[in-house]
Amino acid sequence: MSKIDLSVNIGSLKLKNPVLLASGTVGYGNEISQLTDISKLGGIVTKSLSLKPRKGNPPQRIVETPSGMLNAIGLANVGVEVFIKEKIPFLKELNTTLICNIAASSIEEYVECVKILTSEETIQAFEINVSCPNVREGGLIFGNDLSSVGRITEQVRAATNKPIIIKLSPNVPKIADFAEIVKKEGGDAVSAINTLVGASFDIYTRKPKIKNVTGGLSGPAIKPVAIAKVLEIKRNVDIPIIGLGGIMNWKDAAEFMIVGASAIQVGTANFINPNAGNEIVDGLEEFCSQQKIIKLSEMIGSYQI
Amino acid sequence: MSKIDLSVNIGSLKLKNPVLLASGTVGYGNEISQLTDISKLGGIVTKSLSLKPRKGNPPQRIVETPSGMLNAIGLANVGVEVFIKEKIPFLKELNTTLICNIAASSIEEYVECVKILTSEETIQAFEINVSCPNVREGGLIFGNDLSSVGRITEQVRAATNKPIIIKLSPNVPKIADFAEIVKKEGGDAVSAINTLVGASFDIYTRKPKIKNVTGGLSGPAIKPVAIAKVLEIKRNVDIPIIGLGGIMNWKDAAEFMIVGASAIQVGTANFINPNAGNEIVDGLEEFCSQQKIIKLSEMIGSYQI
Amino acid sequence: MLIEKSILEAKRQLGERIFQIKLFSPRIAKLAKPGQFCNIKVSESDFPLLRRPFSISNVEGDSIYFLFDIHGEGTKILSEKSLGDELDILGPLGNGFNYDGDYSTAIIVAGGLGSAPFPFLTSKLDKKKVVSFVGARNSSLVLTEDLLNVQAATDDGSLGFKGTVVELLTDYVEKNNLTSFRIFSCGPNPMLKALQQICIERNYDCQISIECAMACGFGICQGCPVETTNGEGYKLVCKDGPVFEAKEVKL
Amino acid sequence: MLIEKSILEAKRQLGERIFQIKLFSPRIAKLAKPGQFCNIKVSESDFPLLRRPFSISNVEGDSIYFLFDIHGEGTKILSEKSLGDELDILGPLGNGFNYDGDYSTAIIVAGGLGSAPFPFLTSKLDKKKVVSFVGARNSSLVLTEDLLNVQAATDDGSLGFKGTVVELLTDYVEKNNLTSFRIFSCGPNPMLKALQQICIERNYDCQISIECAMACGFGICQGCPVETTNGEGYKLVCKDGPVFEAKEVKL
Ligand SMILES: Cc1cc2nc3c(=O)[nH]c(=O)nc-3n(C[C@H](O)[C@H](O)[C@H](O)COP(=O)(O)OP(=O)(O)OC[C@H]3O[C@@H](n4cnc5c(N)ncnc54)[C@H](O)[C@@H]3O)c2cc1C
Ligand SMILES: Cc1cc2nc3c(=O)[nH]c(=O)nc-3n(C[C@H](O)[C@H](O)[C@H](O)COP(=O)(O)OP(=O)(O)OC[C@H]3O[C@@H](n4cnc5c(N)ncnc54)[C@H](O)[C@@H]3O)c2cc1C
Ligand SMILES: Cc1cc2nc3c(=O)[nH]c(=O)nc-3n(C[C@H](O)[C@H](O)[C@H](O)COP(=O)(O)O)c2cc1C
Ligand SMILES: Cc1cc2nc3c(=O)[nH]c(=O)nc-3n(C[C@H](O)[C@H](O)[C@H](O)COP(=O)(O)O)c2cc1C
Ligand code: FES
Ligand code: FES
Repeated sequence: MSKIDLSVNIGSLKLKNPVLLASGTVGYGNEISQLTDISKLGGIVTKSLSLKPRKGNPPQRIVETPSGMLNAIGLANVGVEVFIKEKIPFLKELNTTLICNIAASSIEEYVECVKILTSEETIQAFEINVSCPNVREGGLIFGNDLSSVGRITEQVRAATNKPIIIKLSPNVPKIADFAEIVKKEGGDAVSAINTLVGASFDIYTRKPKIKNVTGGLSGPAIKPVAIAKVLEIKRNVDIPIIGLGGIMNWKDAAEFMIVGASAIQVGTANFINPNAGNEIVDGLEEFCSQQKIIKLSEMIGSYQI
Repeated sequence: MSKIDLSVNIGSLKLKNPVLLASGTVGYGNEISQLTDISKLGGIVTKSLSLKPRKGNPPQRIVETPSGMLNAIGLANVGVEVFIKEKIPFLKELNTTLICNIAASSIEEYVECVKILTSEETIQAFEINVSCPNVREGGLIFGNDLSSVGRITEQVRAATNKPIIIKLSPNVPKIADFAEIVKKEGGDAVSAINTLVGASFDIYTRKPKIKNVTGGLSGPAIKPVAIAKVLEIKRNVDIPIIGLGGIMNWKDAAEFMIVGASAIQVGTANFINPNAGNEIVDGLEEFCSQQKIIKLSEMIGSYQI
Repeated sequence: MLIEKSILEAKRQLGERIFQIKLFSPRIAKLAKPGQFCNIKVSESDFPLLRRPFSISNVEGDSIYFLFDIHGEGTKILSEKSLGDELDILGPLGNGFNYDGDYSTAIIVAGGLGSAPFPFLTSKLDKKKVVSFVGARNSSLVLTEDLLNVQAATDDGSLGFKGTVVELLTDYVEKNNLTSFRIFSCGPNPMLKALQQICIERNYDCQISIECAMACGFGICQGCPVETTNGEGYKLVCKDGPVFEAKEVKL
Repeated sequence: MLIEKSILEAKRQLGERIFQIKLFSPRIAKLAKPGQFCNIKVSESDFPLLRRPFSISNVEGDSIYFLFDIHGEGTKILSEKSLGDELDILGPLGNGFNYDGDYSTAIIVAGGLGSAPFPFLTSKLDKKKVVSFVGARNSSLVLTEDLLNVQAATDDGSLGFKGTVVELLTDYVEKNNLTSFRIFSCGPNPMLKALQQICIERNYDCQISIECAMACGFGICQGCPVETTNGEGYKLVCKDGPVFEAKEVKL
């Protein structure tokens, strides 16, 4: 089995394998590293950072739904400064590719965060979260507005030489248009998808189960939507795609690669099986060897329609 | 229990209770009537009709997904003429409110269908399906395009005096905008939601599991999305809403009513439990009696945020 | 067609992953005809979401039998049921085999789990001569219980003829110069295709029972089309089938 | 903290919907401290999706005990496990009770299933005088096994004192003029709130174990915040708790 080449490229970013852990589902790596071998992964994406610390939303923040969960964490994070001081030293030791995810309330804040962090050697790429329901500009969610996504990409591009991945919202009718503008404005890749907007109510109290009222739907329930979105981008735009949404095992990961993902991220699955990422790496390797595939990257976009 | 008033109004359409069976999930009523008492329901919505018969998509048309299913039936239907001749006589005997769902490939076709059918006494309202992924105008899906939805509503409105319900697509960032335009153009109500676009691939053949490549995701998986969409409409637009998406039992139905649905539709659940609609009627009645609610309609939009 | 809560009366393991279950289901038993199927809810929860279709394998008084193998999650759950458990069964569904007529030999051609519907059919064929050709990948997958005059074929030759049941069948018909016979078949698509081709070429009287993904199983979802050869579009496997004349449908 | 596949060694039904299970889980047993919990995968499939958190009720050699009631789908599945079944357990999680110190009486205050963590804690309190106040809606829900010096309270008076455990507790402290004691509590939120208020008013030394919806159980999802009283924002119930000083958090 050892002859199989699992490496993939996301633009200029070379990953030893396509398996990343998704933002907001691994914290800053310290807890999960007690339960899995992070160095075996393609990389990890840290929890969305904002310029200043955010305490996040009041409880209840999560609720289980059929084959999924809703969350409205509210981007609770330590802020850029504490991140550099307290989290980077640990992350440096992990021996894996570190992608730093940024969320902000204004274009200036995105740029500022990236400018500060770009000098950190440990960080190998930025993932720009334009698709969190709590981040607004002029009342419009960034991620659902083409020109906002274009401008963010353009200005973040100007602020760093490191690869930029824009994490797209699935709550739009044509996600390929967003991938197109990311490409045009110099983004290196897109991640698809972030969570779908959802809600859940208690019929006895008539209150929302999540204090924030709406939350983001993740988990296996959304996988078919995510697969359709990745495929849509792949068929329309020539840009590397990082696929995610409901990946629980290597079969799901392979499905994303077949429809066009150059790499994949494991999100909600980490909560249930913190070792899922490692198992996916092994599963993909095994699958390649069964299918006589010597370079895993051959699988990318190899769908037969 | 018999004192509880279960009736609800959708504009001028009065239903004896809010439980309808959804379009495409009851055919024309004949098969399911062998397994459940349709006369006990608020009504049924027939499979989308087009002017001419459509044979539908080639197999495979459906696939199960986590807590859901994808379908790409392709609007297989008998066409308006056969419907009137062969289906209406049976539907007339069902002793329930009949809502006729129309799907078309052009605005003219919608209008034509409605004009022909409006003289059928048995039909008490029209549900206009602008949200099926197979119905296009100039390459754009009607349901994701505000002005198309506006024009369809306006012209269908001019073609009939019967209540018009526009069935909205969930694949848009702001569904309330669509409800707004429906209201403005004289629509009586909206149904939310139709299916989400999804896909699923076989990792061994690398082919889509559904021949049409993408399909519509339905079932419990999409309930949180549907709840969020209904709530969004309720909070922004003053128009009656028919809620659907993943309703399996009376609790789900109650949740939809609490967030703002005046009536609800049971879709995928019919395939698993053809008697689900009746059980929901009973469950809602029982719930009212426990909660000391004497008019079920009080529950509509009674959320506590 | 009706829904009946049916108690599991017996369960037998016939192979590593193959099970036979017996359910107390008097109302469905009374209506059932060979070749029909039931759509079974394998769990009480919403997981897995859809029912699972299974041929009625046999009927004995108030009880019905099913024969199945562990395929995925649904059949795994089914295999783990205990005696006394209640299953929610929708059936009988579809049209069964048409075995009336004055042919003299009934030929059963079954591949793998395709044997499932034939014990029931065989029990109704008491006025005919019956021969059964049963094939599978290897001997452990050949299911012959309650079938008559069985000849086996296996891909690996581990039991009976090394080759396909379709070869066995053609051989048999030719060697015996059969003229008055009807073929009843069920099994994997490649087998049915091979059979279909031969039956069309030679104008054999042949009925095939086909499978496909189903949601409802009784005609309301339009999810189970099969293309007809007459160019008139699709029929529904669940409602118009699952048994079709071999020449009637495109596989 | 680690994941251990643990075999179900024993299962006892303690009430209509209440179960105690014993699992062979030597590695978690070795690490466990009273007040910690485990996050249990109740099925092999992806349904239900999330693990379910349960307090470690006791540790006996290589085995750990849990005590639970059937609440929804997850606990129903758990209650249906058979001896020999394997469960996937993540633990031990969180910080347990801090029972060191030179208070002389340990007072346990438990409501309903809130009794769960106390057999284990009690077993470690051998140097202290222990009194336990256990309450529930009615007598069938009062769980006192492996607790010491129990006084019960029920809402309906069907066992012990008719009223709440918090009333019992304050009574006891006053009547006995207790000064050197520590309270350990676990139970439904309304009970904890009442207790918290009294402990703050009277400056009682009190630790409470709280519950909330959890996804991961070990600090990576940020899904389980509890507001702190010092105005510094939120702590995580799973990682910083589930045991907190009563005055530290807003319920
Ligand atoms: C009319 C009919 C009769 C059948 N009779 C038998 C029988 O007697 N014994 C037996 O072992 N099996 C029979 N099958 C096949 C059986 O239904 C499947 O093996 C079963 O659904 C697998 O379920 P699972 O959850 O274990 O597998 P999974 O693969 O986890 O899930 C099966 C899913 O795939 C879908 N699917 C896709 N293709 C097919 C297909 N060709 N057939 C069925 N489902 C498909 C199903 O709808 C279901 O949602 C029959 C199928 C049909 C349509
Ligand atoms: C630290 C901790 C320790 C616990 N210890 C025990 C114990 O020892 N014995 C016992 O019987 N129960 C205990 N519980 C509660 C137990 O976890 C729930 O009863 C169980 O999750 C219910 O699962 P279900 O699938 O049966 O119920 P369902 O209602 O179907 O699903 C429960 C879902 O609701 C969520 N949820 C919402 N609010 C809560 C809440 N307050 N607590 C837990 N889950 C919630 C869960 O995350 C889960 O997704 C504990 C909970 C926590 C957080
Ligand atoms: C609890 C939780 C917190 C999340 N936080 C973030 C975040 O901070 N930034 C971000 O870009 N995505 C965040 N996400 C979204 C995930 O990274 C991912 O896009 C989404 O969950 C879909 O993948 P999954 O189904 O595998 O979880 C979060 C998801 C969950 C469940
Ligand atoms: C098999 C299938 C066929 C459908 N056909 C139609 C249709 O013809 N017209 C329509 O408006 N909606 C159609 N729908 C959508 C449903 O009416 C409903 O909007 C959707 O399935 C969500 O509800 P559910 O989750 O309860 O199924 C179909 C859904 C399914 C599953
Ligand atoms: S399975 Fe639904 S129509 Fe055949
Ligand atoms: S449950 Fe995930 S951080 Fe506490």
